[in-house]
Amino acid sequence: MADQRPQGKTNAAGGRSPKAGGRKAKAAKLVETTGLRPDELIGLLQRMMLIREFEEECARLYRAGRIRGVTHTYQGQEAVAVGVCSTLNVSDFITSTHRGHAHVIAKGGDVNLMMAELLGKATGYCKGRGGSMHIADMSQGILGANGIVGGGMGIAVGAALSSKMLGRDTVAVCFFGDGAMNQGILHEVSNIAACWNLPVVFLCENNFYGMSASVEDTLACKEMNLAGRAAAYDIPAATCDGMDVIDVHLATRAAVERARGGGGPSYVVCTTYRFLGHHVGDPLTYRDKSAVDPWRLRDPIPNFAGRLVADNLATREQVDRWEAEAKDAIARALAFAEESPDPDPSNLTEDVFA
Amino acid sequence: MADQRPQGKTNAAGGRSPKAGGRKAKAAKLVETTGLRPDELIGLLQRMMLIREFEEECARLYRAGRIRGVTHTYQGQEAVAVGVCSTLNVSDFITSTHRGHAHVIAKGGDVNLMMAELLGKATGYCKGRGGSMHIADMSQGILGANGIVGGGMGIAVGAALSSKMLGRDTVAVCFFGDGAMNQGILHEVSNIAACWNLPVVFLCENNFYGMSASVEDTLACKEMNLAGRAAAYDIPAATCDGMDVIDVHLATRAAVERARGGGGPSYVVCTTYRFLGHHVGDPLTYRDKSAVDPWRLRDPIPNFAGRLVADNLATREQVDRWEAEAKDAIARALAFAEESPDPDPSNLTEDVFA
Amino acid sequence: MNAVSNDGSGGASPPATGGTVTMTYVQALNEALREEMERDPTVFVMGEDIAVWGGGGVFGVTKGLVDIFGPERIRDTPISEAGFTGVGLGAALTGMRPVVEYMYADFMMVAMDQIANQAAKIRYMFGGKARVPLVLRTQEGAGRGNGPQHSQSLEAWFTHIPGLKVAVPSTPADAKGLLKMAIRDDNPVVFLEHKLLYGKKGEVPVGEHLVPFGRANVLREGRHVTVVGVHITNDHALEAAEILAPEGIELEVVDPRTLVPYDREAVAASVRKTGRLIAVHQAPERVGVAAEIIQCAIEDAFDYLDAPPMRLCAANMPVPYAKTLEDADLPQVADIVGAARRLMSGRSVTTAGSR
Amino acid sequence: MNAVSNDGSGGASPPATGGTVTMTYVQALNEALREEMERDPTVFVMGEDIAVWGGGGVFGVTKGLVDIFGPERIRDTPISEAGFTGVGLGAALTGMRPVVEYMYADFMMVAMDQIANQAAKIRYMFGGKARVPLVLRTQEGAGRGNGPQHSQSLEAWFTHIPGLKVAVPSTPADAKGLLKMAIRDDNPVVFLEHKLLYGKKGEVPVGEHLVPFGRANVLREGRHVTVVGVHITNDHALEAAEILAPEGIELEVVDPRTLVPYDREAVAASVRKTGRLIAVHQAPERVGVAAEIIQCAIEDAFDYLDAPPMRLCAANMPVPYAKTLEDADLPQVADIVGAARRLMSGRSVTTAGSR
Ligand SMILES: Cc1ncc(C[n+]2csc(CCOP(=O)(O)OP(=O)(O)O)c2C)c(N)n1
Ligand SMILES: Cc1ncc(C[n+]2csc(CCOP(=O)(O)OP(=O)(O)O)c2C)c(N)n1
Ligand SMILES: [Mg+2]
Ligand SMILES: [Mg+2]
Repeated sequence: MADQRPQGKTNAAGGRSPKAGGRKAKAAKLVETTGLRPDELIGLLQRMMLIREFEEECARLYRAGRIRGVTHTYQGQEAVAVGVCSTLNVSDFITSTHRGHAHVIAKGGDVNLMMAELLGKATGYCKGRGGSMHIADMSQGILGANGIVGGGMGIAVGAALSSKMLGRDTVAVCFFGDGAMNQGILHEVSNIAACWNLPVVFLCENNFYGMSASVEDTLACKEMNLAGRAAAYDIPAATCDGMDVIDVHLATRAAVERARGGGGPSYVVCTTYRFLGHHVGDPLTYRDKSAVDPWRLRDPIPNFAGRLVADNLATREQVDRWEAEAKDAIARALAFAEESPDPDPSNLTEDVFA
Repeated sequence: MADQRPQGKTNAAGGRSPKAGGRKAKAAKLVETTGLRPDELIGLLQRMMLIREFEEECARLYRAGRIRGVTHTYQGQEAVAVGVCSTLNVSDFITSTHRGHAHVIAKGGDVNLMMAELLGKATGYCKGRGGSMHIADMSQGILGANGIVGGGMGIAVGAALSSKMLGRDTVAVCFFGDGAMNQGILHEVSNIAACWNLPVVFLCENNFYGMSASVEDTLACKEMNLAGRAAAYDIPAATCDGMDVIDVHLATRAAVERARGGGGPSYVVCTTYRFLGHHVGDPLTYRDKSAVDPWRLRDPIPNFAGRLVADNLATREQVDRWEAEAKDAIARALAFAEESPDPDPSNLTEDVFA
Repeated sequence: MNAVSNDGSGGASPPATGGTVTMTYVQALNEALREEMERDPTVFVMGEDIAVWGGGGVFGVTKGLVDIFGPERIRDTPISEAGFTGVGLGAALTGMRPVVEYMYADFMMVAMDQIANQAAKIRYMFGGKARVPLVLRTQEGAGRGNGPQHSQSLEAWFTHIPGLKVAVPSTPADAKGLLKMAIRDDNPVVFLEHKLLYGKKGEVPVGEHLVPFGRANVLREGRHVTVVGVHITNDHALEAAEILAPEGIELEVVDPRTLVPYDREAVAASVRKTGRLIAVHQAPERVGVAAEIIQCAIEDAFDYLDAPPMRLCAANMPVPYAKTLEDADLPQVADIVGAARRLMSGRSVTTAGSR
Repeated sequence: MNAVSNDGSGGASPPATGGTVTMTYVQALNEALREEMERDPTVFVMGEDIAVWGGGGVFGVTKGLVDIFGPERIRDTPISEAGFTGVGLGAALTGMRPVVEYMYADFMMVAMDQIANQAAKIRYMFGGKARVPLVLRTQEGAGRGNGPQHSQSLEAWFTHIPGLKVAVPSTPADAKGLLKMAIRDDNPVVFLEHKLLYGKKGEVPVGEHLVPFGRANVLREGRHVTVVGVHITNDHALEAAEILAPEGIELEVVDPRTLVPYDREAVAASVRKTGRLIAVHQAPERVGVAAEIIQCAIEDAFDYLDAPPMRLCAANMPVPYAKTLEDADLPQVADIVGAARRLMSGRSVTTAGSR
């Protein structure tokens, strides 16, 4: 269990200095280290806050019986979605997972439309047809969350193939979890992406569990180095601190730049943790109650807020205001969703075929 | 294409000396090097001869329109099937592929029953129900050829799981080709075998092509080192000379011993070549006609016969007689098959359920 | 579907000796697993989140079993359905009797080759020289807002592929008796539970209780319309029968319990009596099991039919998430009521009933 | 099956301008691919052994195309069906129009999640906000001794899963016209060729020739028995018609050409005329497409039926290897002849024919 304690270390990949990310960067000027503008850095924090508030509301709604099926929230992992998607353009693609709300928000999705979808409304992203696990936004390059573990991996590589065949410089990022690493399709499309030198980043969020299955018990790979699997396909890989939005940003940026420059696929593994259960209602019998404590100390939101303050990029008051703004945005999203009509069953079979 | 030239080198694994196999061993006394008795060594040659004659007859029969569907023959690869299966007991298991005749013969299968099956006779291994790609012999631990690339991989690991759960010391060997390496199920069951420390050997026959697809074009992995993929699962691996029955025997023996001793799974990759097409009738447009020439020089049968003679374990006359005996055995198998009745359609649906 | 006599699974059901207890469908399944694992050390269960999660399975089917049998026999797997199906098959071929669990039927899609090309065909391909005592357990069905990839009913696929037996228990007693039977069967059995039935209560025989495959259960007798349901739609049919009874319309509700083998004679006998047939399921209508149920009845009892047989199924669309849509998509009690009335319209009830 | 009007695929077929030429089914497919790839640079083909092997594909469907379009657009893949199906789907979502080839339909089992859970459902799950112009081409069927894992007919599965269109061409002209239509369709189309039809010759319109989906083709008119076949069984039906004609029994042979959308009205119209229906296919009988064809006719034309509709399908078993067994397993011309005679027995032919 030793390796489930939070780590700040970064394995270098693609010419990035191992010192660029992680705790060491705290002391450095963020603007200089990252090359990001202050407003961009602040945007990272705001996005993470928006995700956190969305997920908190989502959990409340689920417990109140207002979201059907199951819903998987993302508290604790926000630095990953935001760090990754902050390296992408609107025209770039992502594929997401069952735990997809954050990826959608980070890639530019609309919280109103997503909230409406969770409540099964006609105005939702999927017009009430899909629900939590199928949110997509073609206009933002969001090729869908997915209810099947590993289900989106081929799609991401296909988007990368399109980019190449159409002569575009777009990149695709394929999000997946540690548990998904054991799905055969990852093996198949990693090999294809490598053989065809496609612009795709395989982005693994290692939160140490796939439901109750620990990485330790179900993932054979040396010292639990998930990124090590990339070597089987001659794909370069990096592991980064998934609790640190800057470390994630930099590691992903290197991989995205490589892809965009014709350098082919990469693996990036972000070490992170989900503060809550697998889905709302998870009895959480498989890990110690206290295991989350050290991770909560590394909560990506207050920590990054602290760095912005330390760097004089923000004041405490601003941070508090942004948090309030995020809450407001989610309240508005909820209001939008609640005011929206239910889908009309009279056009039930619409949308099956184009 | 450089790495498609035959090589005699062996990568060590499991404490085996790299000098144990390959050309270097030619000068050494086979009995001493291998620990095999003279009759066992002679048995290796005889088995290879039996396979060669079986496959030659099979090709003739197919061209004469007497075998239906497609049939995949094994000429050139005999050292692999025989080298591998000579390390196994009757109670050990193998799973095979579309190119399975040799594995069946090497593991102790009956050529009469197999020939009868190829001719679709009621006396055949599958009573005419399966044909060339589905030969199995439960009494010999042969868990079936398979028409689906990768189809038998899980079965092999399941047999290994049985061994472990039932407290038996049996081992399972999973045969597959270089092309099959890209099937997702290999990834899944390699991981499972490693996590559960199961007694299974993943035995890859790298003949450089999966139908027309070359390893070079379709298998991303460094310098075409297929065994390298095993590292992704912390599985030890060896590459050996698939044209040399002794090298194959020793490499597999180490892996089988490790498995039997509780050391878990291994990969063994045998570098080999199929002298003929993918199946009888392959137009062979994807490789140079002359590419086979250097490999023919390394034909495992005359080469190993030569070593036996050089070691004074056999005379030229004996070798010729054994070849004649193999021809005879196949002629008898054909006669048996020809005299056998066609399956009776009146019990058509028999054997669907137990 | 498969003629019962061809399958050799019609073992007798010895009467339960210990009386019955009230329990839920999920408890009945749990008891079946426990009893079979106690009886036979080669039985084990394998799947995702069956041991550690919540004390035993996302739906509680394996609850507490890891404490009794240990993690070797209640074996949590990686998320590798194709892989562990193959492993189960290999274990079944070599001396074990694995029960493989898929969390949702939908996830079986990634393992379809191992199920339909391998497990289903191996015995036949090998000329009858192998036994495949393999149970593939899962839950299917809609009604809980699980959306398009967690709500499918896939019995049509499994029923179509020769070599698989298919069980669809709709009561706690059948859940227990069919699962015990499935585990003792030497053939691959796809054992389909229904997510909405897990909490359903009923009387379940204590101890040894085996429900033979291929024997339908007449859940309610009636003279006017035969309703053949799959899973929860049998409950819908029973509710519809209550509603229709005061109108003088009697439904006969026949639960096939297993789709392979299929008790076509039981359905034919009912149709010969009623002259009317409705087949109901949650799977999409097109090429669903309902068409098969009806076609068998046509082959067996065409001349007895007073009206064209009807089917009530989900629309030809993925299962939607929103409640308004999901409700509209699925066959409901009201649909059965309406269909039965339509079948009876224009005919005197007593005439129809007295044939 | 799906009502035609719901699918929006009923584009008009402009009359061919350049006359016709005689060619084989495989040549017609090849021409369709070539023409569509010339017309639209986003069309490409992806699969195993389609470029280098034998000059273009194991069956020659892509023959010569790599020389014209290069290895990027005639793209040989690793043996990774699940993977490259997903890649095709992703490419379809982002601007390409991929044609994915599976060497044998049986191999699609390893890709089933990508086909049935992803490609089929994505548009619907996304609330109609995505287009999936993806063709999944393969060949299916038995009769060549390819054994249990290389001879299956899987149309029932694809037809059951909502969101997939399903084409089953039985003539060279349809092979061309339907494939061109499939490539232009903005929905996933499972395009099922039949291995025994590749060498079949016929007249094929030169150049632009589009066969709309959901429009059946009456291959032969007749007054007594409607036969609806899939693939090669239509040829069997035509042969049977020849044999029966001298006896005064006229078969009407209706080829649905696509199973989704399905031209139920064409079949119903024929059944209203003949009063008798036989559905034929090589897939196993149980929950096969034949049951669906019959059930649709029952819903549409029950009162016109003079006899119970019949189905002639493979037995409920894997396809056997040996010729004696395979022949016995598959529906043959003689079976159709026999069934038609049985349907007509006890009825005066002229009476039946004059209704
Ligand atoms: C094919 C398939 N198998 C199983 C599941 C059930 N399931 C949903 S999420 C999940 C765990 C995924 O773990 P991981 O990839 O690590 O992602 P995380 O939940 O940790 O974000 C499982 C088993 C599924 N949806 N699809
Ligand atoms: C799932 C699947 N895909 C494709 C095929 C067709 N096929 C049969 S053998 C073969 C090549 C296998 O190559 P390899 O594993 O290297 O074995 P080899 O033929 O070289 O012995 C292919 C593509 C198949 N049988 N199953
Ligand atoms: Mg995880
Ligand atoms: Mg090969």
